[in-house]
Amino acid sequence: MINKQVPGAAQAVADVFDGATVMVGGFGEAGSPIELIHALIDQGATDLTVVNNNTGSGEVGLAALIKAGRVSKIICSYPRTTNSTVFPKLYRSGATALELVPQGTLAERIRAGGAGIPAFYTPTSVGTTLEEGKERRTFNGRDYVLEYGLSADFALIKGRVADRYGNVIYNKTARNFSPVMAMAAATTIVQAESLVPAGELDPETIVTPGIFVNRVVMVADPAHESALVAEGVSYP
Amino acid sequence: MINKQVPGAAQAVADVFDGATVMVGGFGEAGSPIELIHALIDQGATDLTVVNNNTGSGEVGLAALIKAGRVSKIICSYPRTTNSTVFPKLYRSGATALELVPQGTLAERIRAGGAGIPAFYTPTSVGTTLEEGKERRTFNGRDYVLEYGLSADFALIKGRVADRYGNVIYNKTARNFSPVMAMAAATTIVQAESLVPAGELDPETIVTPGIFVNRVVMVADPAHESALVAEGVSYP
Amino acid sequence: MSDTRTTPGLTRDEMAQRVALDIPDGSYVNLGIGIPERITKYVPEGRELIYHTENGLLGMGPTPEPGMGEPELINAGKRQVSAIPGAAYFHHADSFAMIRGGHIDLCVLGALQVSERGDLANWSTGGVDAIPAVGGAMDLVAGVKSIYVITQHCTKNGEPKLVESCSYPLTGPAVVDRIYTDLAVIDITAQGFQLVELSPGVSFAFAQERTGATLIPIPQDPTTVKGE
Amino acid sequence: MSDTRTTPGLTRDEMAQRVALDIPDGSYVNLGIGIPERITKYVPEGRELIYHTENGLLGMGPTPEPGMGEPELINAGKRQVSAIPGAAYFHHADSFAMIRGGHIDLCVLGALQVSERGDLANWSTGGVDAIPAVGGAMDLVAGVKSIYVITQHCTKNGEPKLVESCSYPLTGPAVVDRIYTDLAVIDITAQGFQLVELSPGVSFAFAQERTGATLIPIPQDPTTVKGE
Repeated sequence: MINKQVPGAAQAVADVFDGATVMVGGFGEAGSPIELIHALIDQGATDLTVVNNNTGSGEVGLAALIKAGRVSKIICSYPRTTNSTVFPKLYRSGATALELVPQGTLAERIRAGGAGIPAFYTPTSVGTTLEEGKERRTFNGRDYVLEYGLSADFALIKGRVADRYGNVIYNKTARNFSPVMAMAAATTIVQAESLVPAGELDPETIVTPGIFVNRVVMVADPAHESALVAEGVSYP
Repeated sequence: MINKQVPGAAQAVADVFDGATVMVGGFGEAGSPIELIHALIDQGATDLTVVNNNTGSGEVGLAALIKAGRVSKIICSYPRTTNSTVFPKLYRSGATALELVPQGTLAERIRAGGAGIPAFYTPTSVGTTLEEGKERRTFNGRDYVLEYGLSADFALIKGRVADRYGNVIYNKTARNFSPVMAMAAATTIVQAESLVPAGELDPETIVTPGIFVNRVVMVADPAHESALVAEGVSYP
Repeated sequence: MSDTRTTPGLTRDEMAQRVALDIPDGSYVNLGIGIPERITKYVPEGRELIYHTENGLLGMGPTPEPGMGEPELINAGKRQVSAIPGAAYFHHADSFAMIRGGHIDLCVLGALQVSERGDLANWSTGGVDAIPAVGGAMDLVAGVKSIYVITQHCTKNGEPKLVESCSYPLTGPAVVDRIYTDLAVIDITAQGFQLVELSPGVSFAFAQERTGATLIPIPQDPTTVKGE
Repeated sequence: MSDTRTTPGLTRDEMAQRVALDIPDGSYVNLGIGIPERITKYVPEGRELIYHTENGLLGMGPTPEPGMGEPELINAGKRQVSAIPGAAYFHHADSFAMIRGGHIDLCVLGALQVSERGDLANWSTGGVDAIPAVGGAMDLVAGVKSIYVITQHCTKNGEPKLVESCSYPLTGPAVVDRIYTDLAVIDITAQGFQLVELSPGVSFAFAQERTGATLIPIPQDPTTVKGE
């Protein structure tokens, strides 16, 4: 019988290896899998390449992972956020490299990585400094740049409800990058607020079908980043 | 106030023009917008390029549109189906041209057309006769072909429930090509079995957001192609 | 930003109100962070606009009452918002398919600079030590049907933001359709900055003095004015 | 197809049963139309396979009882099917993202011809007057992790289907991993057709005679046999 549930966050991230590329769901705090990230901090993997829209805030979740020196490179669209104090220091010191990708290009590159599309053309960034180093090509009189699919070894995802097959539904704008990241990673790990028996989720409404998910761990009452930051929490 | 509802199928398709490219949802009979197609036959537009996975069956729906001589070209993956008798004759006589596209490439080309992606690379068809005339390129040691986004002037779509904003949900495997076709057409026309007040559809479960839909018409009890074919119906 | 303004001219809220007048009923609109967000307050009676936020919501509603918001219902500026009846949630690739695919009618953005050919610079001052952060700005200007800019006519130091050529890194070349400032409404045309309207109490000379490129006067025959 | 078979050898159902033995628990599987569909009947007790059908369903279940089916719940062969508890529906672009993106573990397909380098021909006989129809076959062979072929060893006319080089148009080059026929199980290796197993009562010479290329015998040391 297929059962993708694992007992805890520690087991879920146990095999993340040094040098891995890890996609982390979330846009700001919405959809950020804080408990999985904290388990990854405890686990100790380092030299990670992290893909996320941002760089976290305060000293919890993604920001704590960066602060712990585990992230050698971050691929994101917007590393500057209120309360984002950890990344700027490491970036300026050269300790953490940055690949800046326009947000829509980032989402599409991740989807392409998951959909077996090695490369595609997009109008975004044409005529800007972010076009540098990219191939330009004209289609029907308009210029586009070539962008490459982006895959990962692991994806850490926060869902609302999941089942043993790994089917997942999300909560409002916490959905954001998670469904495409689930597609693009060799191993996709989901923390969900509840786990339900197979068949309880309406098959018409499943957002991430189980084929894209490898492990599901229940985190019934996930922390909210903004609340932790407001409380001045620093992880670990 | 936004209200995309139109009173009937005839009004919904009234502006389809000669020479238009029309995407028609459905895979076999599942999701085929028969009432909209019949309205298009009545309306009279001709020299159409039709995009559909198949070529219809019997002498109703898409097959009837083809039989009526309105389709000068069809872009599809599988023009051979049980009870598909109309297209072979017109194809062999040269009256209807065929662009044969692998099914996954067809779906991805339509999505690309809707997503502003002019072209992408795919491994499908490499090393086959369907690669002819396509650019080949190697990424990471594997060969891919360049495929182009596909857009349309109109899309005819069958949904299950819609609202005045044009939000749509579908029925089981009748979903198939419809969501990507809705994205790729300048004017997307949906027939739905029921229309509900805005807010009645759960925003988490909407498959086609209203931004992709221009007109909604209620067809409460749509015909099923297989039933019509079994009854020997020939439209008009 | 403080609420300093060039006198005479519109306040930020008046600028937002001026833009709101020009947005047709039924438009799908993406509003940048800052002044553009104020537009929602001034949509004329009888018009319904649908707001898109690129982090996965169509049908964004007003800011919730204090304490009533949810941390997982936010906008692109990461502020808590609400959803109207008829809203839809979707993932980021679908959201930017709406943007890149030309499905959004209008995007209203702030600006550091706009050139007379419609180049927009609004994402970076190009500082050596700055953390570069682009977000969805380049996607929006490349994909949305119409791009309106809402901005003070000049910087706080009195430098013109409407220029012959942008000195800051571009968000996109030749993407802006129209500019709303405290002093004027200006279209980008093949000829350059075409003045459409001056704010009450603002003279042509006053606006021209504060513009870093030639302002083309409003044509005498009002029927030739390009506008909504 | 009639149920004519080369004697000795497996029946179609026995072939399907033989394939079923080799599919690991938990696999995501796409089954071609025809003999491959019979595999579902023979999955060993205690294994759970998830069936994908490219028209938008993961978790396809058995054929419904006569009269109990729905015209909008069909498989890629356009036959009415059911959905298991835990199934999910999705659109065609997502469905082929599963295929092209390498998320499906196994696809079992029929064949017109397979070459010793694993080229598959199963979509067209190349007839001048034939209506070409490819469906999802090329996507499946290009994207799915493992491709198994299930086929009669020879055509009805006794022509070998396992050949040095396909004469029919290819579905994909070097895509087949393993072939199950009425006579044998054969792996595609760098050396060519590697015999893995002969059906009961079938001799090597009998199988080789009916194969259009060299069959590499089963190695003497069974530990070197590549297999599940």
